[in-house]
Amino acid sequence: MEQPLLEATGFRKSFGGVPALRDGRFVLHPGSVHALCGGNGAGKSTFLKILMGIHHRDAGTLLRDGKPMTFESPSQALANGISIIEQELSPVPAMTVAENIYLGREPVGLFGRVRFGDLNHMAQELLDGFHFGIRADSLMMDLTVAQVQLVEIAKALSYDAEIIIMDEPTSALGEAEADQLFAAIKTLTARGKGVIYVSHRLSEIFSICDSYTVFRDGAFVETGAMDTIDKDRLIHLVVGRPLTEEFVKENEPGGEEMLSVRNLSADHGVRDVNFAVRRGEILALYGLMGSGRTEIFDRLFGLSDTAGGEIVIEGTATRIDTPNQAIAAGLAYVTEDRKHSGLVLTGDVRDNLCLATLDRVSSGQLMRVGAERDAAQRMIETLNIKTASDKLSVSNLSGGNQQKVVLGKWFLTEPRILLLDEPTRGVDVGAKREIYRVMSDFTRAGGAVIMISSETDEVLGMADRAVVMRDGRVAGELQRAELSAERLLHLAA
Amino acid sequence: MTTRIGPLAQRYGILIALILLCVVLAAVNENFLSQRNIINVLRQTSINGILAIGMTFVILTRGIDLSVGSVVALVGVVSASFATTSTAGVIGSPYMPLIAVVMGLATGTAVGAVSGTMVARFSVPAFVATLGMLSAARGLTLIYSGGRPVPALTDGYRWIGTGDIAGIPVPIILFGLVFVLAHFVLTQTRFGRHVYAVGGNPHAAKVSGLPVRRIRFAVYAISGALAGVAGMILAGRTGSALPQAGVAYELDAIAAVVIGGTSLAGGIGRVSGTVIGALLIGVMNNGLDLMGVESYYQQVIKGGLIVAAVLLDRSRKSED
Amino acid sequence: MTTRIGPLAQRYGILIALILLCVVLAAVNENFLSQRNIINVLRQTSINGILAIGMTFVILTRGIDLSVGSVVALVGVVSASFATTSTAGVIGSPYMPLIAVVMGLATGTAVGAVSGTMVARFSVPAFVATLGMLSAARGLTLIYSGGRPVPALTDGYRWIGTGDIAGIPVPIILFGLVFVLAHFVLTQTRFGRHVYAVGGNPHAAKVSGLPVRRIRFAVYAISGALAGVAGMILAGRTGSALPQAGVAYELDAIAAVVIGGTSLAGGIGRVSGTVIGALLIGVMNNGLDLMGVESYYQQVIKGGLIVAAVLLDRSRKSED
Amino acid sequence: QDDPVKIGMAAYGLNAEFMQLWSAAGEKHPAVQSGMVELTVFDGRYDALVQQDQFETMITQGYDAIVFAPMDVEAGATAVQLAVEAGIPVVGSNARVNSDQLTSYVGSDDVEAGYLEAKAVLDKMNCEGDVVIIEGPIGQSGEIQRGEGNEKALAECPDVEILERQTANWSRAEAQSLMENWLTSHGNDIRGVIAQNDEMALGAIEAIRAAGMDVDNFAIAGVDGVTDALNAVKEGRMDSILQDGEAQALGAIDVAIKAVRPDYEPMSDIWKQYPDMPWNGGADSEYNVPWTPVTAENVDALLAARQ
Ligand SMILES: Nc1ncnc2c1ncn2[C@@H]1O[C@H](COP(=O)(O)OP(=O)(O)OP(=O)(O)O)[C@@H](O)[C@H]1O
Ligand SMILES: Nc1ncnc2c1ncn2[C@@H]1O[C@H](COP(=O)(O)OP(=O)(O)OP(=O)(O)O)[C@@H](O)[C@H]1O
Ligand SMILES: [Mg+2]
Ligand SMILES: [Mg+2]
Repeated sequence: MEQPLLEATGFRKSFGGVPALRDGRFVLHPGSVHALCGGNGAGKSTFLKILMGIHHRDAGTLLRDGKPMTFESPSQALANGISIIEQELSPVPAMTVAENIYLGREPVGLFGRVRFGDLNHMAQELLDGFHFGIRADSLMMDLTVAQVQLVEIAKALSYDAEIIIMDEPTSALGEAEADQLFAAIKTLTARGKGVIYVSHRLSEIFSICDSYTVFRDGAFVETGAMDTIDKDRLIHLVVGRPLTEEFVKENEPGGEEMLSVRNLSADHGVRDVNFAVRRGEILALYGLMGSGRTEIFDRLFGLSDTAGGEIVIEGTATRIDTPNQAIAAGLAYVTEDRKHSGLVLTGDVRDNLCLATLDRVSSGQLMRVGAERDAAQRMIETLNIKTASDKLSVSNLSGGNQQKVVLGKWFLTEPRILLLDEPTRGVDVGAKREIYRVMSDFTRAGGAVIMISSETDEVLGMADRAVVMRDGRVAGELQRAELSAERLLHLAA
Repeated sequence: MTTRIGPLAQRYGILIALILLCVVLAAVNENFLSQRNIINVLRQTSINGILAIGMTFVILTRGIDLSVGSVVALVGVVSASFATTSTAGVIGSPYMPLIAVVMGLATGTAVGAVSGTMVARFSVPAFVATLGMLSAARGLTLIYSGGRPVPALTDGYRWIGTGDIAGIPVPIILFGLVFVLAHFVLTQTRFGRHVYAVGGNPHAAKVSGLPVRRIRFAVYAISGALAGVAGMILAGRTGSALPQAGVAYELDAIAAVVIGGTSLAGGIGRVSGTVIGALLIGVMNNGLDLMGVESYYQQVIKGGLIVAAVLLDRSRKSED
Repeated sequence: MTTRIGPLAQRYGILIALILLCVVLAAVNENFLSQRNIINVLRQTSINGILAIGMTFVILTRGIDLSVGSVVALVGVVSASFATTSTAGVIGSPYMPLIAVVMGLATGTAVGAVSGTMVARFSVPAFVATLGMLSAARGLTLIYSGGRPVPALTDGYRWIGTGDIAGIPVPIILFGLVFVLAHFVLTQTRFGRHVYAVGGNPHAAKVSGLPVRRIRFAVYAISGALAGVAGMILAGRTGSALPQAGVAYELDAIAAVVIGGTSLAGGIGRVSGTVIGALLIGVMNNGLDLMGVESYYQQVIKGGLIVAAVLLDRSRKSED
Repeated sequence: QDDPVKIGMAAYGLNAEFMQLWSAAGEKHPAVQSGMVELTVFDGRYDALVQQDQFETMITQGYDAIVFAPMDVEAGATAVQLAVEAGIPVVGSNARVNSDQLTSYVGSDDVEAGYLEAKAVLDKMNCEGDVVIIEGPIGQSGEIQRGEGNEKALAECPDVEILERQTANWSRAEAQSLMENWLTSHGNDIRGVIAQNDEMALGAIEAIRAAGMDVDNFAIAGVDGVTDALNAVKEGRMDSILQDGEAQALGAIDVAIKAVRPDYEPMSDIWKQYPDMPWNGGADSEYNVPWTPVTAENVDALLAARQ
């Protein structure tokens, strides 16, 4: 058999005495896309960060092209032909797209002067090559989360590395953009490069990967070729127990309108939006990247600079200019960018879970620490958040578990209307099911959910109805019976 | 549980540095551990300690308050002007010290509130807003006092700086009270939680429905009020309120906060750390004086010690 | 695209404040716009301006350099000691000023390098590391000079502070050169862009393979070197190197940077803003003196003006 | 008749009482009151360079004369040179500057003050026991010269030992902490405190009281005669040597006017107050304003003058 590009055995890593990775093993062959699977907190990102020289392993050996190696820093990994798309997006906000992509590799001329013309040109060509539709000279801080992710993809590919690590590269992407990535991956493997691919979207794994490795609780479980395994068994390996159904949907929409919007306008060109959601209903807001769905949620939650249109909640016209008013009106909003607007990364799990419900776990100003702890514990159990303790800093949680903390924070407010923007982003199959269960129970108990999702499966599986957005306007509406992937895409594009 | 070791070392790293310094000083100078000297150190630390506790609130929200030194002076002259033996004669009542104290607290809080408004309401960067206040409050102090000390304070007022209760000097008692109260507020109250959240991620705090502006405003008011307390202690201690008092106190206060492990980036820290930081600075000053180190060398040694203490603390932290 | 308006206003907001201030001063005082006064303002601004430009590098990486004032004094006495009329007599050569300048630059850079090492290599918070250096460098200055000014500098050396080229005073020329160079480095060179990256997102910088530590180190060395330049201008201007020179200069330098729109959170800002910020402070000081405003009121007005200028710079993004 | 004479008063810093009295005296000069002189006070903000900048401003503004209390002995010389080159006479006041271009200097001899205050302390101690010295900011002319005077007096009492000497930067609060710490390390051995200004002496007194000791057991002296010190002298806690800053300012203004208007006769009454300091046609290169030791007898009069 040919020489593997990379062979890792016995990787171990613990943080402050808590093991994150106990036995990481992985073999990557040239020309293959190798899936690294595992539940939230299984140690995938930790493992990949060690490969990249971001973390230092406590034990284990790494062979690169058969030669033992240890990377002290990412620059050494880069020098050895490894590049990474990290799970947590990490742009330099005040710099341009081109500068971000070629950071550290800028073309220079006389006196160390950066040749910006060439730089922009190179970057634009790269982006256009993937049909990403992003201008190379725009500032990173003006991009949406999805666009930032595309830039990071372009950046990782631009290194022309032998090994490309992709840690949930599509978590913020729509399907159209994801397809661009898959096409790029095919070209890479055709040229003999290896890709390590992490995703919680199993359909992706089955369509593009050719082998898999599963970690569970920080340890290697199994590896094999993709065509020797089916979905149910993979789920079983990841979750550790068989899981029969992916979705849980037991709600029945009622007749009464809980929230309706009339002629709503929002930032960035969203206007004339009309829709309603009924008691007990799960309404999907579907659309392509940049169609304005997030802007509508921001408007509903008082985070928008534009305030046109009318919002009616349970029959009462309600003015919402601040999140406080929105919360008082019974809304809760799980935002799409958990780092920016979801989590207080300096705080611990308990702080974050209780952040929006502090008045309920305190008497007057005095915190009731017991109540705080109980509330946090309840959510940790309900959502199966993997954390050493509720006093652990959220920044130390795995990405999926961070997402669960954001969800938990809003569930604790006991809202009547839930706004969910990509709620299962980065969440493993087991936990997704927990989230679907909560959504189902919540609507059954008389709540209403509006959900933005770029995963068609999720829309098909959970929604009672879908409102499809295109270019800031409502393009159409589909009842559950009419829902299909083709129809959704047709309306959206 | 083993998980507690990391945070534990992190929490006590700087305390170890403090203890180490004390052990060395005790070995070198027999007076260092005398009751009298311990009281001296605590009393000398009280002013910077109280300022630093107020500063901790501000820094926890990602802010900074450069005006505390000027506020110390302003509060000093304003409150003292209600407590000179001559005014006391005029308004002549046993409540005078009380009125003076109320005026002092009100002045400090008001100045803090102005800074807080600029930062919270008008989004002026905290550095600029409080630098402006540093200059303006000093100017007001000089105008109010005509550049002269407000002298001859009544004994009732001076008690704040020189009195004692059961043998413990009042400044130390106030320092202790402020510490306990601040610790309680930050760890046990809803407002305290808000302060940490606003500093950790203002945007997330806003989305979660917290009154971000009001919290920002409040921390400057708190810092101003505590600078007021410090100003009255100082006036009481020195016997008259000097308009030139408090110059550059902000640096020592911020230093205590940062040495105590609070992050200038906001959201992380505790007042217990700040108190240890302030004590470290106080012990250092006291120890070097006790040992009679020449002043030029004192400055070099102080610079080195500050860094060494923090190095000792940081070296216990895990990798980046 | 409408998105571009923001940055544009952001770039010129503070400039408008400066121009407004100048217009008002010109209307009130006929001498303000005289050539002589303009030269005065620029010369007076040059020291703070040069310090602030060095500070900009540091703040762009999320750091801070509190030691610049002390470095000004240290470099002053060290370099001047090679350029007194007496030493010149001893070593007696026309190259003496050159040697003095080299010694000065070397001293400044070395001090900056020590701070840089502490921050970059040992992860000491910049505030603590440079506060330590503030104290230590001042102590070293006093030790080196015995606390006395180094007097009677040679004319060759004094030229740095008092000379001119084609009628333009040397300090102004140096200020201009430093500005142009710094602007070029930050906007055009790879190193400059890396400074922004390290400040904007240190993690991304590290993962992209940038030598984060080396860059952090370098900005402190730059700040030290520029503090050295400022120190020599100061010594040249005053005609003798004063060990107590430069006290509290760090505040003015940081103020210029922040007023100029550079974010203390790193990654955002430009030296042109810093220069405008420094000019604003310089014009304010000059204008108030020119109008003979009473000192106490000056302090109040200055505080207000600083805040007002930044308020006028409306386009700054609010944090939340 | 003529335009008023424009005089700039360059104080090294106005935040503390002494310079405040000095500059306020200038405003009260009869020639200023009568409108013959237009006086502007500049605050040097304790920075020699700022003072130099202000000289440049005064030159731009066409001032006729400058009264100068310099922050620094050496650096002040450059400022003087700038003004003199622009044809503006400079009269030194209160603090010395190492320049031969001054029109004149109206001040008091700090060496003498240092001698007098130390002598007061030593006399009270009968030349027995040990002392501490609290110094001004190292390198400032006041610290250097008063220190010289201190040494001279101490040389007359060879048995007296100096236990500690340290700067408290003219600051009462700093001196207080310093003294508290010294009382800990030396206990009752300290018999005398020689503070180079009143503020620091007052700080030492507070430290002694805070330590629960009797101030009467210490011989303490300062220099300047600030108001708090006058009160302390009145209560018998310390000695002070009054530096007549007002006379320094008034005299310097007289000399400055004379330099601009050759036919001017002095208008302030300090020349009568101090017969030891004759006007001599305003031509002397140095006027030495005498020190006045503050005593139980003259303290009430001095305090009354402060109101
Ligand atoms: N810096 C850290 N400090 C402490 N614990 C950490 C740290 N980083 C990760 N962990 C812990 O290590 C475990 C593995 O985390 P990791 O990020 O590797 O999971 P993952 O498999 O990538 O999960 P996900 O699918 O949610 O991204 C988690 O329990 C996490 O809490
Ligand atoms: N900060 C910004 N500056 C400029 N344009 C923006 C900004 N944020 C969003 N936009 C633009 O507003 C439009 C709507 O964006 P929005 O984020 O609401 O889309 P979305 O449907 O939620 O898509 P996504 O899948 O990216 O979240 C897009 O065209 C986007 O490019
Ligand atoms: Mg992960
Ligand atoms: Mg979106």
